[in-house]
Amino acid sequence: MYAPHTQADINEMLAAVGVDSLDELLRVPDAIALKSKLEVVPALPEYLIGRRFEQFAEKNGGVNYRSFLGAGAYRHYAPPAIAALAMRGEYLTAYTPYQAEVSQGYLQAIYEWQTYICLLTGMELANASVYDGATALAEAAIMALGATGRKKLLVSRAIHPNYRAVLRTYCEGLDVTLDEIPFDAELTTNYSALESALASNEYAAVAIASPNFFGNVESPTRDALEAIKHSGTVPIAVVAEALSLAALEPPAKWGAQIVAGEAQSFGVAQAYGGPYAGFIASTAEHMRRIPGRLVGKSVDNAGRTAYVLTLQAREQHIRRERATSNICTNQAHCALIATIYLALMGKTGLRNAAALNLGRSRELASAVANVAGLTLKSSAPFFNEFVVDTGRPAGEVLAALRERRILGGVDLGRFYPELKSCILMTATELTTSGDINALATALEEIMRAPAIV
Amino acid sequence: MYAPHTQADINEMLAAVGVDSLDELLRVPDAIALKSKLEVVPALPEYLIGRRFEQFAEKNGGVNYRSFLGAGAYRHYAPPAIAALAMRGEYLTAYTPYQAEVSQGYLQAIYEWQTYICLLTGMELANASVYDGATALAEAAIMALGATGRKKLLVSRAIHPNYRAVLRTYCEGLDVTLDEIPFDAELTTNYSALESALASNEYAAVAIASPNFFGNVESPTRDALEAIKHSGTVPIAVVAEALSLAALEPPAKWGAQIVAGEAQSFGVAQAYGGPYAGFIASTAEHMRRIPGRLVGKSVDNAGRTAYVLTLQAREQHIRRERATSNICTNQAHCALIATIYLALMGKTGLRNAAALNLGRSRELASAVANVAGLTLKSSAPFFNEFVVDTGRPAGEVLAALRERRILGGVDLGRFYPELKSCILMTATELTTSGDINALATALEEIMRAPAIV
Amino acid sequence: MPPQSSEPLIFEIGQEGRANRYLEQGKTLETFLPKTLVRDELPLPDNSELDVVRHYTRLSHRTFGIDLGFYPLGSCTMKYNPRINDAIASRREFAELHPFTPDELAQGALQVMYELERSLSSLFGMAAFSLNPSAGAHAELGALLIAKKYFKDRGEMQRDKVIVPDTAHGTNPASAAMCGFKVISLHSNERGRVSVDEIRKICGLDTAVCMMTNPNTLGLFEDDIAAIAAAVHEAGGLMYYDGANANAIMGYTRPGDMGFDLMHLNTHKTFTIPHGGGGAGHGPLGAAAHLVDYLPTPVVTYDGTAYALEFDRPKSIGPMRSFWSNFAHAVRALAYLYANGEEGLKRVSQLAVLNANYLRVKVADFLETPYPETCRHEFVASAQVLKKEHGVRALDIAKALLDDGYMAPTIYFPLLVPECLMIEPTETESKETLDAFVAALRAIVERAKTAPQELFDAPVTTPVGRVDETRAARQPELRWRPQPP
Amino acid sequence: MPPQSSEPLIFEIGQEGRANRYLEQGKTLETFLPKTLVRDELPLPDNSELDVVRHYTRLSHRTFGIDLGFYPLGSCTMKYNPRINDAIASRREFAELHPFTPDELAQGALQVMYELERSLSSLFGMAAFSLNPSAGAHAELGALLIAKKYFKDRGEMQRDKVIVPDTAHGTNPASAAMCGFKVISLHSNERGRVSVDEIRKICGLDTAVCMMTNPNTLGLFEDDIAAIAAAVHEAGGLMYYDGANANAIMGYTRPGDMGFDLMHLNTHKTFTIPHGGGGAGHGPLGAAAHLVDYLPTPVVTYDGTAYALEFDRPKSIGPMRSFWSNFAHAVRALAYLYANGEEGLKRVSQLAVLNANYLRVKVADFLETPYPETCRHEFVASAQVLKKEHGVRALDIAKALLDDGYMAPTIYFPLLVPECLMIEPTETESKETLDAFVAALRAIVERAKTAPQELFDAPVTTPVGRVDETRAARQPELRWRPQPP
Ligand SMILES: Cc1ncc(COP(=O)(O)O)c(C=O)c1O
Ligand SMILES: Cc1ncc(COP(=O)(O)O)c(C=O)c1O
Repeated sequence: MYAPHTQADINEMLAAVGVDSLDELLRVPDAIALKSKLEVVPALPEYLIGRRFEQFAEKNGGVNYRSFLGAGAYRHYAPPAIAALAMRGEYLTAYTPYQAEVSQGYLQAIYEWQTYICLLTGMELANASVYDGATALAEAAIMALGATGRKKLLVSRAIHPNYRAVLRTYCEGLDVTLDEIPFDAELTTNYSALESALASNEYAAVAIASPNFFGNVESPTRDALEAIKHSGTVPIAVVAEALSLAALEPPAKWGAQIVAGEAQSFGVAQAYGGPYAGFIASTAEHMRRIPGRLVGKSVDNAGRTAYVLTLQAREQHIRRERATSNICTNQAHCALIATIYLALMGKTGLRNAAALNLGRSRELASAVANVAGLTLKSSAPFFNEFVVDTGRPAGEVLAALRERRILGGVDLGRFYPELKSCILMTATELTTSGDINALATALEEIMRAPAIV
Repeated sequence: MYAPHTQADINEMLAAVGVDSLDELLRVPDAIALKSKLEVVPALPEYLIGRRFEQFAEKNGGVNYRSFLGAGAYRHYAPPAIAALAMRGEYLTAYTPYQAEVSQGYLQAIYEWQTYICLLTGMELANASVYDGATALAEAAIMALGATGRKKLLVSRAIHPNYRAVLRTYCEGLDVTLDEIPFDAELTTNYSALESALASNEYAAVAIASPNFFGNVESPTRDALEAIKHSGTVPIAVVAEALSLAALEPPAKWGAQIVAGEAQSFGVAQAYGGPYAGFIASTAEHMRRIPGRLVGKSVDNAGRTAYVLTLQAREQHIRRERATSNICTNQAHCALIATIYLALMGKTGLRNAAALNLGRSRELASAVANVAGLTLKSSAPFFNEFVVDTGRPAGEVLAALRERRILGGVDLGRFYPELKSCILMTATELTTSGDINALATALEEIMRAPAIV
Repeated sequence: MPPQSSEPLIFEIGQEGRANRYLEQGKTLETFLPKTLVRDELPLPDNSELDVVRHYTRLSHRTFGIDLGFYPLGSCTMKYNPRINDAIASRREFAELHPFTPDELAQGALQVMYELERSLSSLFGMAAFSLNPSAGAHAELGALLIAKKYFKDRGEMQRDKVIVPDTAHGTNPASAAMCGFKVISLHSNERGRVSVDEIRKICGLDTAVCMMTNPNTLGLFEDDIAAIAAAVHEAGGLMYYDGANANAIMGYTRPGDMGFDLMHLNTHKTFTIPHGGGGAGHGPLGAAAHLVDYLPTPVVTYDGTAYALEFDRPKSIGPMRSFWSNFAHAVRALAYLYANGEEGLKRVSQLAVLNANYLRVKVADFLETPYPETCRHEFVASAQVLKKEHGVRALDIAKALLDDGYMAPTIYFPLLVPECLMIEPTETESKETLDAFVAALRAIVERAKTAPQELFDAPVTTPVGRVDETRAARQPELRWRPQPP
Repeated sequence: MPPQSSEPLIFEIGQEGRANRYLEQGKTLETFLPKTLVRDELPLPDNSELDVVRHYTRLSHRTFGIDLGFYPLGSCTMKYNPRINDAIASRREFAELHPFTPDELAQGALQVMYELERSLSSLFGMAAFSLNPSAGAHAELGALLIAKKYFKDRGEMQRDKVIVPDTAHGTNPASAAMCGFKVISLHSNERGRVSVDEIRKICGLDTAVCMMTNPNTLGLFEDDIAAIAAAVHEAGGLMYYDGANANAIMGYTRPGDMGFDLMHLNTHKTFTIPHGGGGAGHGPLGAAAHLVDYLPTPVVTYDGTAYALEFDRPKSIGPMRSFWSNFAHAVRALAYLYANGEEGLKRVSQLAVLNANYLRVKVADFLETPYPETCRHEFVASAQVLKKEHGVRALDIAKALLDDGYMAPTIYFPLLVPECLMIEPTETESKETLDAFVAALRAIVERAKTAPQELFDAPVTTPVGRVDETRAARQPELRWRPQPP
């Protein structure tokens, strides 16, 4: 209950208020008063709460399997220094830094986060976070809709299916049409399809992910970029694996005006899906359309450097129905974690981590490709994940791996009917040669057996 | 390595110093220079250090057994709020608060610790901690030796054998004779033996533990107390299970002049034996003989309350060979943990925890006593541990329990040849009925089988 | 500690190559990628772990949280965040669980979500909750998407109005707008409440949703809520409950019983998820039986043997986020429910309301409280008179409180109260803390009369003085920039 | 944050019965114990978890640690404490392991101790280490007990003198006294070192042990150490190495090679165990082959298959503490060794010595450095001239440094240097930090000449000003007392 009241406190306070009982204070009209008993979990003393959750924890056997899962949530090394800092009570128990004078620390950290995102993406500005990568894409789309006044969106089908699904959810509210560009045999966006789609000049935005959902690095063609420019469409880059930004040309390089991304890779726990840290970065022209909090640098009344929430006229608490977004509570603490991660890793560490991801995933890819019956579906350059075709229902292969305490990857049939035989496999710097050998051996066995279907 | 130097830094600094190389700075005479390769564990990147220790951790299977171990190290509930506070970097990375002005927080916490120990033991003053319970006893004995000028010590044989062994180690240095008083059939100190021993007026101190090593509450007889007083012997109380202080009359009540104890029970991890927090409390007359740091309350230059290390003239850094003790680094951080534990538990929580220990251990005792072939060795009131006689080599019974993933307690034959068939069993508030039932069932099985020897 | 005059940015310290050895040394990027794809520069600083630890430790000393003092930020329910919840959420079996882990290997996580969902449904009288939305505003959006789809399914697409009282939080109208609804702003009556007559007047065939919070943001219970709901329902509209103030009602009434069809909770308010400097939050979205099928996906199911994530729900508005839920927060929220149980939650509301009323009567002694009646979990005071007579605004009072070691209340919200101070103590504060706060506030109000300039100059003991917000907005500097070499 | 003017004692807040619900409600004590045994009062405060969290969070804000700034406390090796070490030591398989766990169920813990012991033995040239002692002073005591027993076994009980240089730490003579040895204090020569001639002069049949640290506490390497050891050995005495300064020699020389028979390490110095506000430490005690059997028990053994605790060692001086070792610190120390390996440890010493020399030459610019030659990990400066000319003492400089956000160096030690400032930067500090410190110290020395009163008044930005130590000692108040009711 965590309330400190003794009975004496309560009596004294009731007397001060001038009522006789707590029930009197909380009374509601009889018609709506709660009469029934509830079905809430029972109260436990703290030590038994710990035990209860220990039981839950033990039922999450997946954490003890060798895992090649990725697909938007990545297992990267997070130095323990992150938690030692981020879990400090000052950070944990603060809220939105409305009172700048007693929030300089957090404000500065968010300013650093904004800067990190700018430096990584090559963009001009970035916000203080949105919910996650998928909502970042949706909010980026809203920015583009506002900027262009158009009512159609175009996205590559090689963008994370969950991100596209969320965008679709938002589009229902926005009364916006969402069209998709196919990917080609190499599992990269079909840029000629993109070109033709843009011919109509109707699209507010076109979104491309790199690395895309299949792990492949996208290289928009010159013609495609030309078509984007020509059609007045806002190019949005999606980055679901932020560590790739340490290795790959930043989205600014190919002309993205908005980058929507997910920073979970930067030290944020996988935690079965959240909380993570979405980010939005953009060129200067979109500054006043960007959703959510922005921290700016200013001075105090003595001229000292001071940080403060700024451009709040974009936000719901000022602008209400005319705000750029409804977002209020964001993912500040995850952004803080990511900021500390980036500070600890530094340029040198981050580039090395990216290189290790590249190396490990290639080691994995060749081990898997060596298994008779398995083929790599694409030869495009990839970051840390890639698609393996098993030539049989992927779910079957994954189930067999599971029996061997291996999570082999994501069954692409779940999202793409035409890829029912394919698995998305991921390796990070934490994937060991032991993991890879175990997987390869298991796959050898499994693939030797005839397919069930 | 954790050193931040870039090669450029090193070059610049070498130049400033005016030497050409690091080797030049560190050169030693050739005769003593290291020439061979060392056998030090290999360097690993941080993520592999974590994995290495994960391997070690997995080999400590004992933590997953049902445990009835106690005997000087206790499994009590430690609310997670303790670690959240005590592991804050300010506390963790400070050293002895020599500079009071920037150490007020830690100084105050230690002042609170001193007070808690006084309130719990009923004594007048307490120090900032010594290494652990055993060295507390040794240091208390040194206080008494100094106070009396005598060269003999008397201790109850019902004091923790490890404590007595440590005292013996110290006595070798001190050129002091150590005599022991036997315990009686009820496993409490034989007070008439104590009386007769004191007749000679030769002992500097007499030490009695309550609860004693067998878990029993000691009640010194009136005659014994009279004899102590009469002989000019300093009575030392030993408390190895500090939680008992929440339930039992404080040692001050029976006239102890010094209390030597172990505060591990107050939220400090068992950690295979350390670090723990020894404490020494005493009557006012022993103030200038107490070893180690003392925090006092004072004022600053503006008259504000301020805390500061005090009475340092007792200490080695001032008094060198005439100091009351050689202790320098103590167990401050464990004392901080204990202080926070006590603050969180409060009087109400602490007494309740003590009551639960009493209850659980009685539940355990009757379950065990119900097993045919097992008897409780004593009917004296106990706190949370007691002695069970198995009628056969205790080691055999414990080994059989181990096969059932149960750590049944401590084999008393290890310390007392006459108790080879006995086990010291402990239950705390964390012992469940499930644990007790499992133990009872296992013991039923084991005791049904004929003894091997 | 000596207050650090300032702390440089992380970008202003460090040296290239000052690397920490977290991982082994890999090969170069170019080993694996065509040179054209590899970025040639990455202008991030390299810092030693020590310097990073110092930097963020020092910044923490410049950050105020509940752990440092009373945080009466109205509408935000800044109650104590129990450390056990963090300890549990940090267990590796939760923290390292991948969202695509097959259900059978994530049964513990699913059970956590299921128990939380079932408990919330019972506690608030909803048929079911979705744990998908990431925060309150996100859930509002989800609810309005549900309403839109529901009306579409019923062929009532003309329902394009969302009624929002003027006491409502900005997220309510903003969420409505994101679904293309037109917002009808409703004036509160002199009792600070929505009047049934008004509602009856504006409700009609174009009414989609009426969004309300109860108690409202003035801390007042909308005692006509049943009649209001009936009126909206009669007109064919839906009732939405903004659960930001749920801390006031537990064990006494339920949104479901009040007539709400949809609702959200801010578990970061009512259920002690640490606010984390602005997030992450967690916004479970509840629905009455007729709308359950529309809830965002996935939903956790239990067939008596196993828990599962259900994605295939044809009527659902679809998913609202990358993955299932802010799961770590579901863990915390459930741990909090276990710490309370039904009786404990009722007690929470009782003592939250008691604390607020106690503060209210004490503060009324020296500050205007525009609604002088029993409040619920919070109340509003006004500095209108002080402003008129001494030029001292709510903002000045807020800044002066900072000097006394308190977080300021919410100010200038709700909008209808001029010079508003919105004060929510929560149940985890002791009478002593409230008394000390009252004394501090009383002294400030005194100083407002005798030495107003002192308040205009406040705060003076904080790491920086009053910050120039205008300059920040006029010349936006939103990031550090590398010096051109 | 506004600096809290003061924080009440935990005993001054709270209310009886304000209990946190950690455990279920048990029965009364009297249910289980005769009334006469039950204590009737227990005057401890009851506080809510929130109030406790606030209290110790606020106190932490009044506490300076390495994490907040440079901590050049000479002789204490205040280097960065890596967080991974704490994370590892907190694993439940270590933290919850009971000391009486049978060896076969604690193999991981034993392996940790064994690997640490073997590594230390190799690194410092000893035959074996005991991990039993709890800190440096404790190990010194153990070593002297060994010496005493050793000489007793050899029938040389007349050896009752322990030679201790005047640069030695106070624990050295104090430890000697605890074993009944007489302390012979040895003056350092003009080079700040022990001279072989002096040693030869005082060594004789009564010589038991010569205790030295190398480099000594002036930061100077005793280059005659081999000859000194030879002289002591020739006289039949033993050489003891105080390892507090081991951070200066790793990879270059070993106490074993210098001729020491016994030694201790302070892993809380050299191997980054957090100092924790004064402890707990960890003091492995090493012995050369002829003294290994005397080491305190237990000792960890390995037979090629399993690790074990060995208690039965007839020649041992016996155990020195309740249980085996400050084990959690053995975990940390080994983790640190893994972070470095042999090469890394050498680098540690190199950079520690580089940092000290760099500081030394910079400081020599404006402060007297009595031994103007290459130092090792630390060096001493003196404020003697400043005192003479301006009345400004080392203490005043120390206090002024606090105002600049630095911990003060060790002052007034070693005793032979008047107005001594003993400065040890450690290897984990960057050149930038050292440069900033030099600038701050230079400015203070300037102010000492131009505005000495400012330094007498320092510190002024800290939570309290200069504390009255005399009053504390004259009217000792060592505890809070309950008010009589
Ligand atoms: C009344 C009210 N409604 C809605 C919200 C929005 O919730 P969230 O910040 O979780 O998105 C808030 C939060 O501040 C609120 O106070
Ligand atoms: C030179 C020297 N020797 C011995 C010691 C004593 O070590 P400990 O404090 O670990 O007991 C110290 C510690 O301060 C020291 O600096």
